Amino acid sequence: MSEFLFIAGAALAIVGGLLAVVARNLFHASLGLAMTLTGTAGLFIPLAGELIAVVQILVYLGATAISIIFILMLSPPFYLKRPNRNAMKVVGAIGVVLIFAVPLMRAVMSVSASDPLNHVAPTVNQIGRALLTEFVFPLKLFPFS
Amino acid sequence: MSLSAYLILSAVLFLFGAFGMMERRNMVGLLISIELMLNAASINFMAFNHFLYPGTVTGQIMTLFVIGLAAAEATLFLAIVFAVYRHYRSINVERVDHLRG
Amino acid sequence: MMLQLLPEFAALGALLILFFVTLGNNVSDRAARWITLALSGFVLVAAIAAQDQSGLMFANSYKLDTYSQFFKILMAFGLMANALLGWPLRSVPTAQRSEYYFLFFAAGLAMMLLASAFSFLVLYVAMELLSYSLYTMVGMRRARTESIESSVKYIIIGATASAIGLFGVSYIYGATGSLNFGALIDSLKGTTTHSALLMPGLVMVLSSFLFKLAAFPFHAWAPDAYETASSPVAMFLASVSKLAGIAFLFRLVYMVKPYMPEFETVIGILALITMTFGNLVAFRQTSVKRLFAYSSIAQAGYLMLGMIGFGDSAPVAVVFYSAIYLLMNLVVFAVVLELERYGEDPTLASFQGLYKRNALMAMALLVALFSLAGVPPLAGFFGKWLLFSSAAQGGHIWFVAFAILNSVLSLYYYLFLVKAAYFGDVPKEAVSLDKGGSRIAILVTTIAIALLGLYPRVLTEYLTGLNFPRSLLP
Amino acid sequence: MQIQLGIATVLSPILSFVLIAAVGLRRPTVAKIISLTAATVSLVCASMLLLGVNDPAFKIQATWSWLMDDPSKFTIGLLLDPLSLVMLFVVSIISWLVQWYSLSYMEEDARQGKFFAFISLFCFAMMGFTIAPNLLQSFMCWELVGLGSYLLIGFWNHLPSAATAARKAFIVTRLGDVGFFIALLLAWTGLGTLDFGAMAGDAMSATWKAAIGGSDYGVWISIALFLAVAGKSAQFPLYAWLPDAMEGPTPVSALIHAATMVAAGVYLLARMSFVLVLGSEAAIMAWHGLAVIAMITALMSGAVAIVQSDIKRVFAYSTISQLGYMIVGIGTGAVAAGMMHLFTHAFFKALLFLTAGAFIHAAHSNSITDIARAGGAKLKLPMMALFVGSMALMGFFPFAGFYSKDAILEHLFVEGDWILFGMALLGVFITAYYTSRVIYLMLKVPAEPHQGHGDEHGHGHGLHLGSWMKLPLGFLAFASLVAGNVWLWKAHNWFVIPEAEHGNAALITALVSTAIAAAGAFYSARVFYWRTSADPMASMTGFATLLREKWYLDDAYWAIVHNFYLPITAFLQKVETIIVKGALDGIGTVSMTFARGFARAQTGEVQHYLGMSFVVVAAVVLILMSR
Repeated sequence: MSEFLFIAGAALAIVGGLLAVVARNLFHASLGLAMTLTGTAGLFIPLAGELIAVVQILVYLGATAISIIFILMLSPPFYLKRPNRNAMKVVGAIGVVLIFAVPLMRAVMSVSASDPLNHVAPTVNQIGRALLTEFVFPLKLFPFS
Repeated sequence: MSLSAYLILSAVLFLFGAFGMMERRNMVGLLISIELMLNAASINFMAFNHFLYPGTVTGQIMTLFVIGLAAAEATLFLAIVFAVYRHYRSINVERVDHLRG
Repeated sequence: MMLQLLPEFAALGALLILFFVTLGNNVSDRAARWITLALSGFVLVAAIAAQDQSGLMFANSYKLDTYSQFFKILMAFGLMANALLGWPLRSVPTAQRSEYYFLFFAAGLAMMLLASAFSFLVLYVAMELLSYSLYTMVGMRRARTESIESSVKYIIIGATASAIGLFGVSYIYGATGSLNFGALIDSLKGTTTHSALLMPGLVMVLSSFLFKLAAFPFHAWAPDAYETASSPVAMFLASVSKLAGIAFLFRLVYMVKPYMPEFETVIGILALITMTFGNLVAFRQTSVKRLFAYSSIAQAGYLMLGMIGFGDSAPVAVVFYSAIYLLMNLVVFAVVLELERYGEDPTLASFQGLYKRNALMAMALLVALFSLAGVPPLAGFFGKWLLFSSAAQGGHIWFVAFAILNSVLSLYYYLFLVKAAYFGDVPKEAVSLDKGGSRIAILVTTIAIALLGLYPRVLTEYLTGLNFPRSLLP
Repeated sequence: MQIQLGIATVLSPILSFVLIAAVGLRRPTVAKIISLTAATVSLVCASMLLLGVNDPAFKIQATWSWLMDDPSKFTIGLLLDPLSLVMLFVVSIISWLVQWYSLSYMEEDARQGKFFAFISLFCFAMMGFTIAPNLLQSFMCWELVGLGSYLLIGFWNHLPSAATAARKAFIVTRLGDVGFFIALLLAWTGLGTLDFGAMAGDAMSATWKAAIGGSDYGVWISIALFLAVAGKSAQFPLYAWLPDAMEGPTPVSALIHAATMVAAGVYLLARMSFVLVLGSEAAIMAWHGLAVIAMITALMSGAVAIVQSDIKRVFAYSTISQLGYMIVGIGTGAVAAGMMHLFTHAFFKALLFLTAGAFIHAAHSNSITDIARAGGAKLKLPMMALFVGSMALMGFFPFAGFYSKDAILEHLFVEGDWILFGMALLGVFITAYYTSRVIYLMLKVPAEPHQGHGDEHGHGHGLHLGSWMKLPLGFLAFASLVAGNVWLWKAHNWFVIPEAEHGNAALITALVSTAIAAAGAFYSARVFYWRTSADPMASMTGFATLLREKWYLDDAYWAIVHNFYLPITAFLQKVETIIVKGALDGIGTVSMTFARGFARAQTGEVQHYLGMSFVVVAAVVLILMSR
C-alpha cells in the first residue's frame, strides 16, 4: 500500500512539477502545480502525516494554487501570450541545475534509512499539543507575517 | 520505500523549481517555481520526521508553517505582480530591466 | 515574561497602536509622525530597560543574552533615528504613509526577533516577517515607477534565497532531528550518522543571510532597491535592517566555526568578493544612493571578515562595527535625504558645493565618509582595526591584507564625494539648504562618530564587559 | 615635570584649533593671536624639554589605557627620549616660524582663520606622532597628519589643480599606509605588543625570530613600514605627490613638505631602528636595500630638479633628494647622522621655501625667470637668505648642511660602502648644480626688451617684503649657519655618537665632498652665469626630456590607473551583465551564439543574478564536500 501511494504520489508530483516549469501556457503550469501539491499530499500519507496531508490539500491546494488560477482567470489574458523560448536560457538554466544537482544528490545518497516498523502516526491531539506548547511562540508570531 | 527515495524526489522537485526560477519569464511562472521549491522542503521535513525521528512531530509542524508561509508569500507576490502589470503592461521579468550597472 | 520580552512587546504594541490609530486614515500625517517618533522612543526605553535579561525561552527556541539585548538596543536606537531623520517622508505617497509607519514597526519587531532567534522555526518566521515588510516598503515610491521594479527584483531574489535556505533547514533537521540551535551544536560536536547532510544544509541556510546582508552572491537587489526606494526606506535598509542580518549571521557563524573550519574559509572568501565587488563597482556610480548601496555592500564584506576572527575578540569587533556602521550610514543617508527634499534623486552633481550651501551638512558628510573609509581617528578606523586585527589573530592574515587594500580603494570614491562637496561650485539651480529639519540629529550622530574614534574605550569596554563569547555559546 | 611640559607642548595646538574653530574663523586677528600663542607655548616647552636632556639613555614614558581597559593593550601617552625631543623641537620651532611668516603671507586671504586652525591641527597631529609611545598612536597621528596635509594643500580650493593635488597626495600617501597598517597587524598578532619600548626589549626574543616565510618578524615589519615611509617621505616609487603638493600656500610647503611631515617617515625609521641594532642579517639586508632605493631616489629627483623652472618645484625635488640622504644614513645604521641631517635640513629647507614664498609673494609668479625679471635680485633679505640656504643645501663649510651631509658621507666611508659613497658624492654634485643654478638664474636676468618688465622699471617697483616675513627669514638664515655647530656641541647629550675609527675619515670626506660641491657650483656657473659652457641638457635632449617628464613616473601612474584600475571596475561592472549572463546563456551553446549573446547583452535581469547565486551556492557545497 505504501509503495503504491509513494509511486502514485511521486509520479503525480514529478509530472506536475515538470508541467509547472515547462508548460508555456501559464494556465497549464498552474494545473501542474496543483498536481504536484496533490501528489505531495499523497506522499504524506505513508509518512504518517495524514493531518498534514489534509492541510496541504486545504491550504496549499485549496488556497494558494487556487488563488493563482483564480487570478489568472480574472486578469487580462496575458498568460495566453506565449513568448518564444530562448534556447540559450534553457540550456544555461539546465546547466546550472545540473551543477546544483551534484552536491544535492551526493548529500542525499549519504543517508539511508528504511521504514521504521510499528511507527504510530502522531495524532491530531499530539500535533496540537506540540503546537501549543513547544511551538507556541512561532505560532503566535505567524499571523503577523 | 526508503528515505532516499523521498529525498531524491524532493531534490528533483527543488531542482525543477530552480530551473523554473531561471528560465521562466512570466512572474506568475516564477511564483509557481517558488512554490515548487518550498514544497520540496516540506517533503524533506515530513520524510526525515518519519524515517529518522519517529515519535516526534517537529518536522510535521515545520511543514505546517511552510505551507502557511508559502500562502502568505504567494499573496504578497501576486500583489506586487499586479503592481508591475499596471506600470509596465507586462509581467515578463526580462522586460523589467531598467535598473542596471 | 512580560519584562523579559519588553522590547519585543513594545515594538508589538507600537505596531498595534499605529494600526488602530491610522486605521480610519483620519489622522493627520503630522500626528502620525509624532506618534511614530514617540513610540520608537518608547521602544528604545524598553530595550534599554531589558538589557540585563537573559534566558532560554519557549522550549529553547528563543534566547535572551547580552548579545541579543545589545543588538536590540542598537535596533531600537536605529528605529528612533530613522523616525527622526526620515522625517520628510515626501517621496512616499500620502495614501501609503500610514502603512509605512505600520511596516516600520513590523520590521522592527522582526529584527528584534531575529537577534534572539535560537531555532530555525522562529528564525524563519521572523525573517519572512522582516522580508515582507521590506518588500512592501521598497515599492512605496510615488515619483519613480522603477521602485516597483526593484521591489520585484527584491522579492524574487529574496524568495529564492529563502527557498534555498528553507531547503537547507530541512537538511539540518534531517541531521539533527530538531530545529533548535542547541541540537545543531550537539550534533556538530559528535559525529552523528547523518552529518553529511549538515554541511550542505548550513551552506544553503547561509544564503538567506547573505541575502539579508546583501553579500555576494545575493547582493544584486541592493543597488536597485536603494536607488529607487524612497530615501527614508533606503536609509532603513542600509542602516537598521542590516543589523538584523549581521546579528543573526554572526550568532550562527560563531557557533559553527569551532567545529567547521572550512565554513570560516567560505565566509572569508565570500567576504573578500563582497567587499571587492562593492568597492570597485561603487567607483562607477553617478547616483549617490546607488553608490552608497555598493559602499554598504563593501561594509558588509568587512563585517563578514571580522566574523571569522579570533574567538574572543571577534564578537566585540563585530558588534562595535555594527554600531558605528549604523551611525555612519544614518549620517550619510540623512544628508542624502536633505538633498532629496524636492524629490530629485541625488547624483554626484547635487553634492557639488554642498559646503557652501550648508556647512554643517558638509562637515557631517566629511566625517561620515572618512569614517567609512577608515581614516583615523574616526570611529570607522577603530571598527576596522578591531575587525581586521581579530581576523588576523584568527590566522587570516592574507584575507586581511586584501581587505586593507580594499579600504584604500574605497577612499577613492569617498574622496570623490568629499571633493564635490568641498571644492565644487554650487549648481545654479540649487535650492537653499538653510533650514534642515534634522540638523541637530545629524550633528549629534556626527559627534558620536568622532567621539567613538577619539575615545572608543567607552564602547569597547562596555562591550567587553558584556562577555559576548560566553553569552553566544549555547 | 617633563610629562607636564610634554603634554603642554602637544595639547596647546589642538586647544588652539578648537578655540579658533569656536571663535576665530571669522576674526582673523583673534585667530592669529590664539595660534601664535599656542605655537609659542609649544616652542618654549619643547625647548625646555630638549635642553634638559643630558644623557642619551634619557627616557620618560607615560601612558594611559585607551581603547581597552587593559593597559597592556592599547594605550596613548607620550614617550620622551632624545629622539622624540629633537623631533619635537624641530616641529615646534619650524611651525612657530612659519606661523610668524604666514601673518604676512596670508594677510590678503579672506579665510585666514581657517588657515591658522588647519595649521594648528596639523601641528597637533605631528607632535602627537612624534611623542607616540606605540605604533598605534603613531599610526593614528600619522593619518591625521595626512589629513592635515590634505586640508592645507587643498586650502586654495578654488584652484582645481589644488584640489586634485590634495587628493593625489592623500591617496598616494594612504597607499603607503597600507604598509603601516600591515606592520601594525603583524606586530600586534605576532609580538602581542605595539609599545616601542616593549618591542625593542623583546627584539632578541624568540617571538621576533619566529619565521614567516623563512625570515623573522623584524624583516616583515620593516618591509611593511618601508612602504609607509616611501609614501610619507616621498621616496621611490611613491614620490610623485610631493611636487604637486606645492599647489598649497608656500608657508604650508615650508612647514609640511620640507621640514616636518615628510620627515615623519625618516623619524619613524629612526624610531624603529632597534630592529637594525638587534635584528638579524636579513633585517640588515632589508634596511640596506631601503638605503639603496633611497639613494637612487635622491639621484633621480635631484636630476629632475635641474630642469624645473618653478622655484618651488626645484626645492620640492631637492627635498625628495635630501630625504633620500637621511634614509641612507638611517638605513645603513647611522641614526644620529640621519637625524642630524633631518635637523639641519629642516632649517635650511624651510628657509629656502620661505624665501621662495617671499619672491612669489612679491613677484606673483612661481617661475624663476619671471621672478628675476620682476627684479627679485633687488630684494636684499631674501637674496641673502637664498644664498645662505643654498650654501647650506650644497654643503659648504661652515653652513649647517656641511656638517650633517658629511656625517652621512663619513659613515658610508668608514663602513666601506663604496657604491653608496660614490652615489652620494654624485648626489652632492647634482645638488650643487641645481641649487646654484637658481641663484645664477636670479642674478642673470634674461633680457626680454619687448616685454614691459625691463630692467629700468624693475627697481623693486611693486616688490615689497611683508613686514612679518623678516624675522623668520633672518632667524632661519642664522640657524642655517649655526645649526650644524649647535648639533655638534649638544649631540653627545642626545645620541651615542660613534668615534670615527679612521682618524682621517672626517677630513677626507669633508675635503672630497666640498671639492665636488664646488665643482658642481662652478660648472653650473659656467652654464648659467657666464654661459661659457653649453647647457648639457641641450646636448642630451633625450635625457632632458626624460627629466622634464619626471622620469615619466606620473604617466606610469596614469597608465596603471587607466590600464589596470579602470578596466577592472569596468570588467566587474560587466560581470553582472556579460559573464553571469554568458554563463547562464552560454553553457553548451557558446560557439553558436557567442556573438548574439553579447549583442543582446541586456542588463539588470534578475534571472542572471539568480543563476549566479545558484551556481555559487552549489560550488561552495561541492568544494566543501570534496574535502
